[in-house]
Amino acid sequence: MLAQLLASTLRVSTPLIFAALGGMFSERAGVVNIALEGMMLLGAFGAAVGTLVTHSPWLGSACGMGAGILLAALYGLFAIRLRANQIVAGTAINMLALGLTPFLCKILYDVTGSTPPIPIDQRFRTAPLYLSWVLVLVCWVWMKRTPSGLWISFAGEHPEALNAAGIRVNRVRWLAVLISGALAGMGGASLSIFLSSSFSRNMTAGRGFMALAALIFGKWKPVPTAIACLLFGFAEAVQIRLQGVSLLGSKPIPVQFIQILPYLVTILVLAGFVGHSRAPKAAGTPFQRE
Amino acid sequence: MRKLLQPILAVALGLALGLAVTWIAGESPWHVLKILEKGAFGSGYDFGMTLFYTTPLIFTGLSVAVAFHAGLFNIGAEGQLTVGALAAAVVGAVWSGLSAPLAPVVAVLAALLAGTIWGAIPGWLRARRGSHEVINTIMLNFIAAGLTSYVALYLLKNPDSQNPETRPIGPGYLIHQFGIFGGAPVSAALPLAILAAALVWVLLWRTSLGFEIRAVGQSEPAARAAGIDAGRIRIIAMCLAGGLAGLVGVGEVLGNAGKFKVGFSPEFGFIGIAVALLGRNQPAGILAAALLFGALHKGTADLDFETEHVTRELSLILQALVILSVSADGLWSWMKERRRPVIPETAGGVTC
Amino acid sequence: GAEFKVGLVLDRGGKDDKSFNASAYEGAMRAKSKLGIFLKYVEATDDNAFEPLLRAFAQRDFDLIIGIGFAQKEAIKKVADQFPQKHFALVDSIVDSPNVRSLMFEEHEGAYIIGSIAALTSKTGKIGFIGGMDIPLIRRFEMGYTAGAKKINPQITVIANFVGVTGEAWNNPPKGKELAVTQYEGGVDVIFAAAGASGMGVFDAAEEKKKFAIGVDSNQDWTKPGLILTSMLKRIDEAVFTTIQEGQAGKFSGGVKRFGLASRGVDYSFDQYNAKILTEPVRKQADELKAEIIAGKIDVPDYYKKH
Amino acid sequence: MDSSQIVDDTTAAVELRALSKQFGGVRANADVNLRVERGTIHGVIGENGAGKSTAMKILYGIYRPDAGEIFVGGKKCVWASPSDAIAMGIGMVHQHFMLAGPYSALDNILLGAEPVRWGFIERKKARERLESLARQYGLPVEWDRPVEQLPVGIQQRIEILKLLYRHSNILILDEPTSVLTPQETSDLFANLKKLRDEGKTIVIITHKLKEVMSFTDRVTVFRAGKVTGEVETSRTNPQELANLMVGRKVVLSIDVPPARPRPETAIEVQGLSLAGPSGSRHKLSDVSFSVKRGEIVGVAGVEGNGQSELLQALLHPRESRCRTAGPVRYLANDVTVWDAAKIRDLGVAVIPEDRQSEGLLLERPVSENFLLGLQRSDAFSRAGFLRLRNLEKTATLAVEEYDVRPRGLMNTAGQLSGGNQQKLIVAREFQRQPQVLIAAQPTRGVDVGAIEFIHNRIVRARDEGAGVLLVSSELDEILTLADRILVLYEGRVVAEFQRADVSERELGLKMGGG
Ligand SMILES: Nc1ncnc2c1ncn2[C@@H]1O[C@H](COP(=O)(O)OP(=O)(O)OP(=O)(O)O)[C@@H](O)[C@H]1O
Ligand SMILES: Nc1ncnc2c1ncn2[C@@H]1O[C@H](COP(=O)(O)OP(=O)(O)OP(=O)(O)O)[C@@H](O)[C@H]1O
Ligand SMILES: [Mg+2]
Ligand SMILES: [Mg+2]
Repeated sequence: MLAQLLASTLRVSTPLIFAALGGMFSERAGVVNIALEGMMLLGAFGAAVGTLVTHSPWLGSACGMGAGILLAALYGLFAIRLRANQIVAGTAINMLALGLTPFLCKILYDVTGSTPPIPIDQRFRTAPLYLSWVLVLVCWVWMKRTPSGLWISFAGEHPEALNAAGIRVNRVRWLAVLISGALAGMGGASLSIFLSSSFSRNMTAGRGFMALAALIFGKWKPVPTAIACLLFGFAEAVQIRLQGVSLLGSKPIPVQFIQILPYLVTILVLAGFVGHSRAPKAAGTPFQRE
Repeated sequence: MRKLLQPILAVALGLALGLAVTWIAGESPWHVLKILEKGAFGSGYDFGMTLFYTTPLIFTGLSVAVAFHAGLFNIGAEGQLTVGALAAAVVGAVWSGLSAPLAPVVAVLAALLAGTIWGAIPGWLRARRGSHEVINTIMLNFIAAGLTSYVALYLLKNPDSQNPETRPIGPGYLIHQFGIFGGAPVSAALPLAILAAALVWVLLWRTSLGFEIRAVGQSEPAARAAGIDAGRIRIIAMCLAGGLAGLVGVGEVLGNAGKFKVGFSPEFGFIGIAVALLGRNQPAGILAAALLFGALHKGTADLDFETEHVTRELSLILQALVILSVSADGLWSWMKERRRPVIPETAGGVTC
Repeated sequence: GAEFKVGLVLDRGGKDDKSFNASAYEGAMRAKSKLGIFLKYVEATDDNAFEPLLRAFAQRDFDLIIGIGFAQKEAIKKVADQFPQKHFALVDSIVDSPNVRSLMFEEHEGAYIIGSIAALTSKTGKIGFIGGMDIPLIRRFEMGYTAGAKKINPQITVIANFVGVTGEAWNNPPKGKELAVTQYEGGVDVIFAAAGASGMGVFDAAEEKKKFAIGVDSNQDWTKPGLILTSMLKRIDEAVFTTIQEGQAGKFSGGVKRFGLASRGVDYSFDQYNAKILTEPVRKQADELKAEIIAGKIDVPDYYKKH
Repeated sequence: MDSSQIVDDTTAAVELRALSKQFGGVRANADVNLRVERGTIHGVIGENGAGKSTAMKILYGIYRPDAGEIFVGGKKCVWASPSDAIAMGIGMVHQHFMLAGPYSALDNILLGAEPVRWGFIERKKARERLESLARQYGLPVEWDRPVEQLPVGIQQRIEILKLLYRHSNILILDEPTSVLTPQETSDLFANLKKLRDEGKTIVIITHKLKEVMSFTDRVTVFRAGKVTGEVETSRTNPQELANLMVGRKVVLSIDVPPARPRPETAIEVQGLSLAGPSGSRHKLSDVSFSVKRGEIVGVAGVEGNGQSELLQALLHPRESRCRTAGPVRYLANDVTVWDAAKIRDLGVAVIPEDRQSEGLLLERPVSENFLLGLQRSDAFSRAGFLRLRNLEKTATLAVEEYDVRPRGLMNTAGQLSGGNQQKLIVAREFQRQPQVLIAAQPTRGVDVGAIEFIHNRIVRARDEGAGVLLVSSELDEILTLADRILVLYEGRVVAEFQRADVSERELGLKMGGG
């Protein structure tokens, strides 16, 4: 029972971890990433199409990451190069992904909103789950120990300092945003070819925003962020098990109350224990060299 | 002049890009544009539907904008409008005997109050507990959906329908619908929304409170040093934001459905973000942007009818591209840069 | 002399939901190819879009306009009253106008049979139900399903879960899968999914856990051959086809048309994909129950009547 | 490239020729020519907004020039980014430090010059080298502390260590002394001399003529984006430099008539103890003092010794966390549990420590900045509505009177230069007709003309009966203005003097904890 609960928690949190770590790169570099949801969605689509074409989940997830990167590049063009308001551009990117995926489904498969199913032997069984935790470690080492990790941190905290140290701020931001797209794309891939068997319309169902919440919850650091994802996953897994359970032997608790549990927990935990979490100082501010 | 021209050009650019997408899909952009125009403005009824969609977008756009001015990002308009609509419906269903002049006023106040409370929660949490409003408003959207569907399904269920919806409100609650739109549910909610926009403008730019809201949004330390209680202002701003979003319930419940239907909103709350941003958080801009998005929403609904490959999804694509091109502040200076003769070209790096 | 024009307004899930709307679409397409009618279908973006779409069809001189899903009830009522010379049909809800035909399905009867099949097949004495959102229609499925299962095995445990609280609930296969995995791990060995596209997730879980799942609305047996025990058919396709056929022949009539077990409007599926798993004795018992219901010997509980 | 390759001693270390740079409508630099000889300390002076920082930022590759040429060691250079300038041995300490607060001193120094092995930063190796540099120049730093927890003086050390760590040969320092004690200032210049004697070239921007006179070899004067003179320090005098800077005669120090304190107490604090924001090292412990109306009490001290905490306790007594003791009184009201708005309504005016973040809404027009804090005053509001016409009238007059340039009310505050921003704040705060004035670093980084103006205003407020608390790390300022002087050291008041009784040396000693 406990092992199943744990397994369930880990599964549910896998896409969140990928997306949240993706968000971490771009936000630590100073680019707020509301667009995670959209990048995930296009990633899920790309991975499904890629797997259908190549019959390999690995190549498929590469396609998903590619799709995420593509969308991230568009986001970067606006958020970095054209200095658009990042929240505006991010919101637009989400809409674009939401509209574009069914549109492409229609063109590719003449189906509105979903791709054909992917056979079980071409889907992932567990790989993304392990991969996500390896990635947590990699990100932790990356941010702490490598020059590019340091540059990313400074690009978000004090871009002028980074510029004065002779590093091109916007190049670092580009790098971070593209990584962000790749990881969010992988998060989407784990939805379509790991946790289910096809792409379907708006299948991210708000997970990009949950990832964002985990990122804030985890104070923009890889390990705490991953733990926050786990917490959300746990709340979800518990919620599933609580449905239909009756307290005090009487009627079961209305399902709606059970279903809002994870969200309630998040609010309470955030208000009670986490306190202030401070975003990277320059997050949201475009950098321009005069 | 430039200020006005820029967004118009940007909207045009966005539409052009979007229509280019339709061309890729094998439809003539010109044809699609004409369908959109006809779908949104073709008849009194069509225009009425456009206005019907515009109304909630004005409210949610204002909601997002007021929060923005206080430096807060309100992703929670969706939840706020849900509880607002439910409150109006509950009042109307429970005290169904109430009659005309009083009844709608009570219901409007109920919607306002419910939205206000739903906005106050993340406002309070941000101001006093320091937790981020982006997360809390997202969570509250889900919670609102859960609670309202419980009320609609178990407490106030409509016995005459399989729809997840509440009992109908009393006849005294229904507000005036304009006849000139051929039956489209354009109600008194539209003038109410325009009035709200005017009031928000007055509040923000003509009152001390509005100035304090903007000051907190601009720089919390400066506002604090000037003796403004930033926490209090944030709570007030979120209350206002929530109340404005809650008023969406007026048009939907009192002016259209006559009850609360679970899931009635096609994400007005999220489109409201786009409306606020496109309208540059200015009430007048929001009115214009809401009309644009209302028209896109209505216009694209007809695409299915008239084309082979282009579906309603184009609506989202168009909206997204319009927002993107409007958002690109740097686009103009970039284009200028391109035209300017380049002085010592720097690309090569050190040339010693 | 002119071509008979039919407009189809689908619910938000769209024609490719492999389930509810797909069934309606299929019926209409069959009419198109067999009867040579002119068909145009649209998908709504939101609840308030139904009315303009229906109206647009009426204004464009379509002869018969069919709305799929209870959400269109009021829109159909309003538009039908404004265009009394046009013919309308509505699936899943009753509109009391002379020019509207209401196509009602007795889901609870079908679900009852499905419940009995599940109980007969289950070895663990635990079966599951996964619905999209907690709404009356889905509860109607659940109630019939439970009653049918209890009829076979009064001790059986039925675990019911719902995917979510917002419209996303119908489009969240990963969540559907997780719910199903949890149920299977808890000892359930047959799950009936009435959750739109989220049901695909339930089937994925069945595939991974090598357990049974049951489809809904359309025949979904083909999606995972050998794992989908059966599907609860809701023959919207038939209802739509017949309505079009009668309309074209000038025999349209308003009023309520009910499709229950008797008229084979609801049924369970049996084809080459589930022939190996839906065993002879199970089918026999199910068919006996069916006969009893049709004969009025069993009173199947109906959520619509109880709430 | 190792710049020691450059051997020709007759060329200048750096030369700027006909440099021009325009920001929007502002000509920050117009035809600037500047020559810095190898192995000298070269001073650059000029009014606020004269274009000094801009010229140096161009030299360092942060800004691209619109026109003009840069020569380093006689070779023409074009920078694509600061990295090119860094490669040529140029290093810069910026007016506003380029340090990221949450990161360690070590990481801030390493940034962009990380020693790398197998793709990882070798922090240990870097630290060893830095420790030896720190020993060599007497610049110890706690390497692992987040820089935001370090005092400004140390932060500047970190900036200088950055340059040494990168083997910079040409060091540009933009107003390095505005945050230092006299002791630290002379330490800094001792180090700079040492570096010069090792063959490095140093360019230093400052507003302090005294420093220019005592430490530089040559000096270039900027005015309004142009160079108005370049002279050998030994052949000039402060008066001449001041005239070149301002283009008119300036009085170098104002004459302050003695105070006539009134009996009423303006500010009173007793036994105030306070923990600073988490991580800051200094707390207030048992601080007691009072300020009478009609006198100026100066709080001297090196930054980071509790000034910020004191200001926080005075302005937001209710919100100050971890207060352990001590009421705060203004004009005989115990305000310990009051909020800031109520306190301000008593007639308390504040010139905040950090004008950009605490004093202004940088993206809003001047008129709104003038309104900030007065939005509920009778002058500018009635029944909750703003009286915009009144605001415009009053603000126009005030901008005129306080010489805020440019005059337009619609310019954003961020478009004003530092000195003009400060004048705007002063104009606004004096609009309250203060009974109590709390002025924190009122002339930091402000040019001589504006200093004179602001000082006169403060004295006038005193003479009109305000009690003034002047918190400043500029000794000259304290000695010119204050009637009584408190010295704050590590959160305690360690000394109190009458102005007449104290010398600069004595004061400096106390500030350093002596
Ligand atoms: N980033 C910028 N954007 C726009 N204008 C600028 C910018 N930097 C400088 N300026 C303009 O250039 C002028 C010169 O500024 P600069 O910072 O070089 O003056 P300064 O001599 O360093 O003054 P101070 O003594 O106050 O430091 C300013 O008045 C300002 O108007
Ligand atoms: N967006 C902007 N538009 C116009 N001018 C700007 C803008 N941003 C900054 N400036 C100018 O840039 C200058 C910033 O330069 P710098 O950092 O040297 O400040 P400063 O003028 O030296 O201030 P201080 O008085 O603190 O020394 C300001 O003087 C200001 O006039
Ligand atoms: Mg400067
Ligand atoms: Mg300056």
